[in-house]
Amino acid sequence: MKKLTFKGGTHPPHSKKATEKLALEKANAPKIVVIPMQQHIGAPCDPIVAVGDEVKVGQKIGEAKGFVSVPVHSSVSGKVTAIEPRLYSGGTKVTCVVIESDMQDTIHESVTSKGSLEALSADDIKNIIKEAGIVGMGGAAFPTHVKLAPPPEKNVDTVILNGAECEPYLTADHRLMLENPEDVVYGLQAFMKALNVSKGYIGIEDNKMDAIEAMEKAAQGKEGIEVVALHAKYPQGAEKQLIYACTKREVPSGGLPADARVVVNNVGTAAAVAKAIKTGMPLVERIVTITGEGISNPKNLFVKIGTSFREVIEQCGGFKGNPQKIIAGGPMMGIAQFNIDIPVIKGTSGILTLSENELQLSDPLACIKCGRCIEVCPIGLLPTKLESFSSRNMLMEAENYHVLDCIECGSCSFICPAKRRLVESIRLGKAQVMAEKRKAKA
Amino acid sequence: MEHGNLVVSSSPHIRSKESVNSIMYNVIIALLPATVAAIYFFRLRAFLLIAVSIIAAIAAEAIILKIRKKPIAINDGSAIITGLLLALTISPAMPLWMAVVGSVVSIGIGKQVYGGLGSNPFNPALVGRAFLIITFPVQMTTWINPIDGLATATPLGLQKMEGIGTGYLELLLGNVGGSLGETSALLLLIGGLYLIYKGIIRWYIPVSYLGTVAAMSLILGSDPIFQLLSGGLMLGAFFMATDMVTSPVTKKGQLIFGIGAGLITIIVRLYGGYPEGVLFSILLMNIFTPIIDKYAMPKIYGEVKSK
Amino acid sequence: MGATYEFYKGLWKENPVFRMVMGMCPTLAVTNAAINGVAMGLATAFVLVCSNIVVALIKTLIPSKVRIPAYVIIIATFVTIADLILAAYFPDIQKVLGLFIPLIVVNCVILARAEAFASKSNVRLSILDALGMGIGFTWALTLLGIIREILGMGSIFGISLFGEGYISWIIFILPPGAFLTLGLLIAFFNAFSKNKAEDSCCH
Amino acid sequence: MELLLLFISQVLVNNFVLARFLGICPFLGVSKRTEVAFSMGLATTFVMTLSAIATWLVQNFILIPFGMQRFLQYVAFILIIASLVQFVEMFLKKTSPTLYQSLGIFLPLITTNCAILGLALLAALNEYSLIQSTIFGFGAGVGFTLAITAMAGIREHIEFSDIPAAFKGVPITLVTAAIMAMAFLGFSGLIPM
Repeated sequence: MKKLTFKGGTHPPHSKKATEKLALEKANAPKIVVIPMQQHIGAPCDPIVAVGDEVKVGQKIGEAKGFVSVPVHSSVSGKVTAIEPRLYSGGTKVTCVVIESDMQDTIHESVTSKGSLEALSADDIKNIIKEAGIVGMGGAAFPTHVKLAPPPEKNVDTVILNGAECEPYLTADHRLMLENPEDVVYGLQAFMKALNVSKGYIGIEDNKMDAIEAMEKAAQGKEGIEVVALHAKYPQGAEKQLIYACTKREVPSGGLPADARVVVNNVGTAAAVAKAIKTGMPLVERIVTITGEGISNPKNLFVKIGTSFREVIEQCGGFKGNPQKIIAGGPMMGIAQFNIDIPVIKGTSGILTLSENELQLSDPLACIKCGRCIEVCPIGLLPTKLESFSSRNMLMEAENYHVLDCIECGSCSFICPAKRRLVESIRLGKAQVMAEKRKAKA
Repeated sequence: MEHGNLVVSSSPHIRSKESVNSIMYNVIIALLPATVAAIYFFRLRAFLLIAVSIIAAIAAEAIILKIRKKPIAINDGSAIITGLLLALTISPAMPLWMAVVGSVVSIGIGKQVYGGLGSNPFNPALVGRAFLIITFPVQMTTWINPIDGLATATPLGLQKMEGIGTGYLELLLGNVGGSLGETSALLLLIGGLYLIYKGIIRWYIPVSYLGTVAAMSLILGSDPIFQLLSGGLMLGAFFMATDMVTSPVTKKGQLIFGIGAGLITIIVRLYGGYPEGVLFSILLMNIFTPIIDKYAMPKIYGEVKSK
Repeated sequence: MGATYEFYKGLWKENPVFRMVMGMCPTLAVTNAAINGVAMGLATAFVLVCSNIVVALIKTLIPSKVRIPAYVIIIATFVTIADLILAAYFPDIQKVLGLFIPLIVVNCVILARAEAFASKSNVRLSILDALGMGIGFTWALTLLGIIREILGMGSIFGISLFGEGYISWIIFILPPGAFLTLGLLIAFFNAFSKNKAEDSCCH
Repeated sequence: MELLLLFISQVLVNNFVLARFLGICPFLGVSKRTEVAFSMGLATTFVMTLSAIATWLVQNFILIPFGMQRFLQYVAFILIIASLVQFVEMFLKKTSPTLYQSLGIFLPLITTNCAILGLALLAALNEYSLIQSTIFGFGAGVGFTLAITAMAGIREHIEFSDIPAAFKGVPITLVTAAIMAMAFLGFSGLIPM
């Protein structure tokens, strides 16, 4: 089998052993869920329930505002006890609907099967996806229906499902592909139909051979669908790198995947779409990998949106030793948390509790110009230069050296022997350059 | 299970195991075979020169850092490498105090005036060695034979001045006249390959450097194998030209660097006033490293099709 | 500012070599021995004084458009005189300094003084300014020459200091030693003064 | 072949800046940015080549025949160079505004660049032929460009370094020049002069 890949990249330890063999389990039902009205990139939702209202599972509780936005649904049945700003994993406070569960899990009447895929039109599919509140489940949480509506002149001809799961530690997608490959393929077919394309790839890193086999079996006989093995290398699952690996096309600088005639979705997203079409159940639950040396019993769990990190961690036997860092997402791009009383949201792919040993915290030293960061940069940037410009506020130089093309994958910081905080500075420089550009436009 | 002191910092949250220290100590390990050989061939004299150079380099670094009121970070191993490399490039007949001068110049002029580790545009050991050979040309080019301890010339010198060749085997094993560390090509090669195997250095510079020397000597009618095995070429190609701080950062840049150094080396060897050109060639390419870096950039993803 | 200040400033505060970093070519080129430094310094001082006097005298007569070429001709004339005098009385030194005597013509110290000072001041002040600058230039070159000669040849003004056994540090009488000695000296002076040396030659 | 050697000698062995101390002022003063330094080098090379030719003509057709080289050489040469620079400036302004934009600002500086006068005097001293003078001037210019561009590259490179305060600016530039000069000494003996 051919192994596809991209230029650059790095090999962080996979650290997936603890959970890759653990079958998915259902998390304990939460007594209280805190559901943020913004779990996606784009405009936040308006709550459409009031304190004291009774809600059911799958009932819409937040209405989308604008095109780049999706509605939010209740993950339990019970009573709304509060609507107020609460801390979430983005690090800030957002409006949340707090629901006290009646532990009945009564399903809302709107949740019914949407019929067979053959019977649905492309617009039907897009509408179902939007109404089901589906966003990219890989972590970025971009509304999926927006991706399915590229401008027609882009001539999109390929859909890629991202099953690379290149982030170390995480095994949520891996388990999904092993245990429910049919839904993944079904979702991909829905995407292909919605976009009217005939070519679909499912890209999976070669450290998950069992998942590749399972997916191949499920895709057998499905026209136009090809499962491809990808070289296990970080960031194989980054959109641009995945597109290059599968199609050898490059997304132009500053452009979108559609400019390379491709739409990319996560395998988890595909499964969520399958569920929404087959059962009508919107996105109210997701798979979360809870792992790291700082947790007693690592697990892959189906967790209801709105369940607090604390409850999930407790279900995994609580902390082991003295974890130094709690991360929402993977270790390369996830966000460190200072509080575990925050809800699991649509984009929460993992909860990592890392020990001191795993973190290797150390102070940055002077750059010795080893060039490692340049070697690993999947975009071909000069991170050391960008860091230097960004930290000195030399925005013009930073822009000239393509700071805006940085995908913030963290490969450079990971590899740096001097332990410099490259991405951190570059991210800042990037934000400043973008702010300047907006100012110049205004 | 309350948790108070969580570390909150920017991603990525994991780091590779490689550190500046591990790089430096691997370089030292790779230099050990040649160092041991130097001591085997030249006995106490070699040991003293090496020890004095290293101690002087560390002391100079510590004292300057102290004067500059900076943390005395001598455990990063870089001063040890500078001292060791310098010692390996000087003649076994050198007075000890000159080695001290070389180390102090290396660390002082070559490194600390530029702000210390990572900032110096020139390889510190080479600055020290260039200073020594220009300042004390006689002492720097008085060689002794490792076998009998008598005065002799280096294989390159013999070839250039008197047209006397030296056997490949002798060059490989190192029982020839020359600087402490440039006698045995084989041991240096082993050390260099170790560094490439460990991923500390890339092959681009050594291969393009050695390849250029071999190709050019063939074109210019000199024995390529002799040119490869003699003088400080192996030491230079694997341990000095590959100095990360002073060589280009990109693959393209490193290839240009190696080819340039190779060209200069062979020109100086065949036509120049000095019998050996490795030192000057690398120092000269150090001069142009910033410019190479400026123009030898990697291809950026998605750049071609952008407007 | 008093007249004495115009004289003193050249010695240290606005020393052309160590503070203003001007006239670098002769400073670096001829200071491999102390005596050369002295000779070069004095020759430059001579031209400086003479041209400052003439420029101050005729400043009103020169149209401002052609003033720079006019200054250059004045300076070149005095350089020729200095060259001929040296050739007549000190032929050895004239030979050693060689090219760098005619190059006094384009020494930015002289042109800068003519342009920045003599063209705006009276003759008395111009002489004081030129003397100060000239002496400042001379002592700087002499100091450099002394240091380089001691290190590079073990002697001072040609008198051997350490006897036969001294191993010369040859680099100091070669080009790299010139750059190095001047660089270290300016750094040394920087460390002990409030303002840093500024490169003011090419403006 | 002899001309090629003359050229190489001027670029590498007897580099005007690093071995002969000519043109130090712009070497120290106009070497902060690579692009600017390179333009300065180009402009200087251009003027050097032209003035090598012009001064040769004056030396051999006017000064020597009239026996005036002893007394009028300096004055004559500097006048030629000054007017040449002026002429080049006017010429560029008229014919190539873009080139004038990039090189123009350096032209006035070049008049007082001692490398130009030094070049004219050296060529006269060595009694070079016209073609030798031209190569000499061009080679010296290329050598100057090489040195000043490399210096600018290094200065850009060390711009953000934590250089000790006393060494910032002129001293570190001189130390760098010293090391560059050391490296260039490697070429000594390359060409028997």
